[in-house]
Amino acid sequence: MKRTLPEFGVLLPGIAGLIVLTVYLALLLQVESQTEIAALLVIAVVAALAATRFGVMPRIGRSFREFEGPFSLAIACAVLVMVAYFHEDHFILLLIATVIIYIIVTLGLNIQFGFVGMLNFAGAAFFGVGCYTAAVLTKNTPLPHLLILVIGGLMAAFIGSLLILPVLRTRGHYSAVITIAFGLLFKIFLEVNDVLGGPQGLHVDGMNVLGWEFNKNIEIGDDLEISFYVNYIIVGLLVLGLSFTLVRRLERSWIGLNLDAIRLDETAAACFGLNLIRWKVTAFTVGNFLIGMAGALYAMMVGFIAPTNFTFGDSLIMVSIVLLGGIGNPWGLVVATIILVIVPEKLQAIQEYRFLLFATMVMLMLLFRPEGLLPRPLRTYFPAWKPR
Amino acid sequence: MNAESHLLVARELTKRFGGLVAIDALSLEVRRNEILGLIGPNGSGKTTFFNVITGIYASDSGETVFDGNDISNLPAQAVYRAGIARTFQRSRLSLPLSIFDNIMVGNHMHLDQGLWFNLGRRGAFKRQFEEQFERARELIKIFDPPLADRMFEAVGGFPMIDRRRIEICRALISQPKLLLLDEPSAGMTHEETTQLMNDILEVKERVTDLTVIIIEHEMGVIERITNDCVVLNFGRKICQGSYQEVAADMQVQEAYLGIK
Amino acid sequence: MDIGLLGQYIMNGLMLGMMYALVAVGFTLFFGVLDVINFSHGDVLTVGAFTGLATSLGLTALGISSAPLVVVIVFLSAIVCMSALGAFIARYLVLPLKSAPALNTLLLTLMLGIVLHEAVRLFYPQGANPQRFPSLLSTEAYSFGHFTLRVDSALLLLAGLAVIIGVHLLINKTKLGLAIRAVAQDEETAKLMGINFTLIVLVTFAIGSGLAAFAGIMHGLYYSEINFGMGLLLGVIGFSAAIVGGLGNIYGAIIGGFLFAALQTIGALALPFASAYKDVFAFGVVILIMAWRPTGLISEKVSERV
Amino acid sequence: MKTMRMCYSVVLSMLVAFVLASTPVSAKEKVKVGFIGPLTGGTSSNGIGGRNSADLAVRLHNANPNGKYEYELVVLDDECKPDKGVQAATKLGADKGVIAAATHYCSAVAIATVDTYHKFGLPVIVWGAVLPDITYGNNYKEIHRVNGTMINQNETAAKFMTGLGYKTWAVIHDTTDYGKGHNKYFSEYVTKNGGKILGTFGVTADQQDFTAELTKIKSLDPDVVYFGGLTPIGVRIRAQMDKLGLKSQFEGTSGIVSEAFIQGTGPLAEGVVAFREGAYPEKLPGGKYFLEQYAKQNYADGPEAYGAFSFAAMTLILDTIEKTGPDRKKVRKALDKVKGQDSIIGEITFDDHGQNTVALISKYVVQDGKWTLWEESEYAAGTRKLMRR
Repeated sequence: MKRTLPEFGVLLPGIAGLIVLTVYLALLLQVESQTEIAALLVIAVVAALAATRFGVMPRIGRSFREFEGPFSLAIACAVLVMVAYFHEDHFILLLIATVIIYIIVTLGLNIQFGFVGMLNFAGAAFFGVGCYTAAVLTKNTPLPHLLILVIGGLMAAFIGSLLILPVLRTRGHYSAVITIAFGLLFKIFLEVNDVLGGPQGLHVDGMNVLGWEFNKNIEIGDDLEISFYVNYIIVGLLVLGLSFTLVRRLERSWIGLNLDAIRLDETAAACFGLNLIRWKVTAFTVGNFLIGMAGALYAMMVGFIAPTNFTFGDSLIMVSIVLLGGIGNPWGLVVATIILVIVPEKLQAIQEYRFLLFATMVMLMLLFRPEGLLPRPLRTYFPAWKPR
Repeated sequence: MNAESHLLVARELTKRFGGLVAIDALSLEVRRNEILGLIGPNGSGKTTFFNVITGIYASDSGETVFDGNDISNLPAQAVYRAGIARTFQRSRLSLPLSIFDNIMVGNHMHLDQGLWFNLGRRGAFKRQFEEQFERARELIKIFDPPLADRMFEAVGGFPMIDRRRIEICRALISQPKLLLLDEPSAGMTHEETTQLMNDILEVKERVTDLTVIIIEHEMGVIERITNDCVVLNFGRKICQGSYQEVAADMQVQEAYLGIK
Repeated sequence: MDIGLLGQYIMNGLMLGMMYALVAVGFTLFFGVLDVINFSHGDVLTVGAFTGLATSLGLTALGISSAPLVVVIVFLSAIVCMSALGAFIARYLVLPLKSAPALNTLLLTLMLGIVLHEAVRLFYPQGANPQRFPSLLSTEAYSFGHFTLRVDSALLLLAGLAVIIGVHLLINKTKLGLAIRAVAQDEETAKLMGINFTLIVLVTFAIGSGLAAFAGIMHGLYYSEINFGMGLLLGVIGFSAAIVGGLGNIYGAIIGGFLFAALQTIGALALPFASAYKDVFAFGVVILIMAWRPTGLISEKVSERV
Repeated sequence: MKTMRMCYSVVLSMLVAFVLASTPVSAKEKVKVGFIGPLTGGTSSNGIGGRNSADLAVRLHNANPNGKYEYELVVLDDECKPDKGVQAATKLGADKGVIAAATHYCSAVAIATVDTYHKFGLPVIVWGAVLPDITYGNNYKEIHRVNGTMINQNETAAKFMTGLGYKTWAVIHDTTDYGKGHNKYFSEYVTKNGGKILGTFGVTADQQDFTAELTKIKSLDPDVVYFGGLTPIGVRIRAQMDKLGLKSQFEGTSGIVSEAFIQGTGPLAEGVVAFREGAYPEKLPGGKYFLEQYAKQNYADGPEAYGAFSFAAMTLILDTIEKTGPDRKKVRKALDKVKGQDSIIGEITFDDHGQNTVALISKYVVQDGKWTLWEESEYAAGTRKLMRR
């Protein structure tokens, strides 16, 4: 394909946007004074509003849509550049890793909730299944840790399949209550069950791939010490890359179409031969798999898990991210996750008010902009494809 | 009454909702390649008949034979695969999806639904996608050529007549043997209805081996496009014949005059 | 088992069941008139309990110490305030989303619940800590073997029963109840009959939220302690009870409430290894019931127009 | 449009540069030290008392003109939840500016965080948690503790209660390591001293309704209900015992020795007994000095039972930094060698696990809404009587 001038014109806003965002995030992560952080946040809001007002957003969106592959790689590189810049700053790197893991979780929820329309208010519970799987397996088995990631996902998918029968038999509110009941049941079960550590929680060993200790700082020469979180960021990026590709391909295929059709009108979908059960099970299972896998990675990274990590409130935050980002749009999830994870951590003034602010924000969103920050665009099967 | 000449045969079909008998021992035959009009006052069981045939409701008794096979109480998916496609009285397109997506929902049985095909083999998928895109475009051109250039726009932005066309395309794309049209003229002006009926007749001409059952209130439409008519009242067939025969029938006049 | 002990278990179960039933009735009323789940209900209960506590503290500060008077004022203030809050929620948060997908309302009310209990946590003095709820009723106790009957518990149970009977009469014997039932049946027809739809919705939300306030005070008096997080579990249990009973049906909700309490009590009794598993057991059974009867024990009418 | 974005970024960097430049420069080098405790939740009164006491230590040091550094106290909340504690510990550990910290009132949290401190090499002194394993369950050189463990506490409790003539117990404990530890050591010592455990009940930390457990206990009819857990559920259990007419003596652990317990239970607190390691604040060697200084700062809440330990821990940290300079490794090594160091809680000596030896255990009983030393109470004098005595 020859690069022509108009293509460059399409590309440019995206590149500029990416650079500005990277620099901005690096700044935001770095500064510590509360006034500076507040100023940066105000600037971001103003810039976002201005960009929308002057039509910059759609153009950035277009670059990303038409050159999604290159841009995804570029974003991964941008993250790595940031990681190199902050190489010894544990806390900032921990934040970045947390964002990555949360994006994987919300991608999973997005398949369930954004595509096929199944409510899952037990996201934190499936995340917890992954976490506990990792805790138990790292301690008691010699299984390779990368395999444990996959098993964490499989366990979440398996536990999910126990729920699938009641979920399939019920509709709407009724199936919502099943996931809510399950989420609570899961947490209470962990608290009363001694084998899994009870309310005390469990220690989880760090990741170890082929003898490479993930929990040790990487020392190069005498002066250069790289935080151990970098290990997790790299694995996280790989898993995220795979998950993102999976979700994208799923959406841009007949399966994605089936899922949408079922969400929008089950009766009509059934009249055109769509096997509702097959696609719901697929979406629910794949979604839970991603959530569980993210959980396993998270557990190995933080090294300690307890039932209070997996409350109903946490499930709600996960659903809120999907809603806030724009239901069904994976890029929206990325943006929403960055906002919801980083801002409260940086802005200490609001830390205590975090839940209150989240909840208020989501309420306002539902009342005034139910489609989210970045609404999902129409499906394009092949973004750059044009009919002959 | 043999399977050769009749595409669809319903025998003694009954469907009750609680105490209400929506269709009552209804027997009906549909000949191949004809357009059958299904008429009757509101609540006479026309749509219920469609819903029972297509497997949305299970019948309480009776049987349905389609193309020589018993399809009584099969699930909706199996009825579709057997070759029956339908439209709905209140348009049930997925408004946030594009024209192409909506049509492809109807094309389910011609699309490869394998996980690996969809996720792993993007090259093969692209070939199938392009092939099906052409089919959809050809089909919609019959109805309205300008629509063919707007295949990737959301259906919600189109007027009612276009939505009806898209809905009929969604039903036709799977190349069904039997097409069930549930009041296609609802919510449209007289001119739009005429246009739409022209489209339907054109399709009928181009596609071989297509049988249509149409529910309609506008007698003009029935007169113009149907070969045969069945009149329902209180879930029973009260009359069958050509439009002229039916129109002359006393019972029919009563049923309608009673309402109107 | 000792008959006195059995009596004690039954008494414990009845108290729990009464609270659950009161909450569940609220859920089912809201669903009846508007087909929505108001998930902030549990937290309205919390706010109601805290309103009652604040009132009682205020009365003490004013030097009013006549116990019966205090009890009445505490109940009244909490119920009135929460009814107003309920109507406010209906008017400004739930009704505007009437034509949006049901999920949006569900999420909105979930978030509202968080806002309510977080507000209590952050803005009530020392709100993060459990608060002692004063004993306003007689603490006299009568013992029959292992069975101890406290006057306050018995009074609460009777009051709860009276409230439930009151709601039953209101719904079935009054004009207002008729209007509520009409709206629940069919909104359009009710409007044609000249019923002020919005008003009825507001009134229904007020009634339901008032019931939650009542349950909240009851909770405070029974456990002598309230905390900002008490509404979550009560809300979920009340909702489960309403669902299990069949949403939209008041008797279903009451049955569901007592059933859930019975499950918990039986769970505590029958699982000798760890009574702590009683909630796991109860929620597990709820999920099984849902799988068995997807629309609840007393099924609502499901009909979809195609 | 893109120029506009560029403009934004330029403005932005200028703004940040400006704010950075305007930060005032202080004369002394700034050094960050950490404090973690439960600042919200049911045990927050103890956490806030500890926070204030640590803050007091920092203020006194900063007021000293001869000090080499100016200290800044980084305060984090662990909510008495293990996972929140690990998050807070990670935050402190990951912040390289933080040199050392006084951490944790709740044992369940402290035991969960020790790995984290070791991972980041952050030296800490535990100021309130009593579980033995926090220091003895590992070989981490980063972990030290100024207060005693629950072993001595339960030994004294068992001897004392059997000495009063009590024969049978029902044990309720929370299922964290804290409650389980208490259950283990108390059961061991009480059996050794001739008492009998009739039943043991594990409960979760946010359980609301205990009527099922208490009804069972009622049928067992023990002399004493022993509760190994913290204030919030302690309050609930005491209140619900009364509701069910359960008239056994209520005995707690150091976890309920707090003002919040008395406020929460009101008149029902009367006659509750509990045990705590270390002396009554006023009886401590430097207790008077500490309480005077504390009062001068006008904190809204009192120092509570463990304030003195928190003050001692923080003072020890600051003294060490003054000696070694702000370097985690050096501070850790210096702390490991502490022997016979003078403090308001008496001499501090860390053994090879970083554990200070505190021999004295205080026995408390609630009398007229106050935690009173048993020896000074009317119960000991015989003018008031415990349940079933």
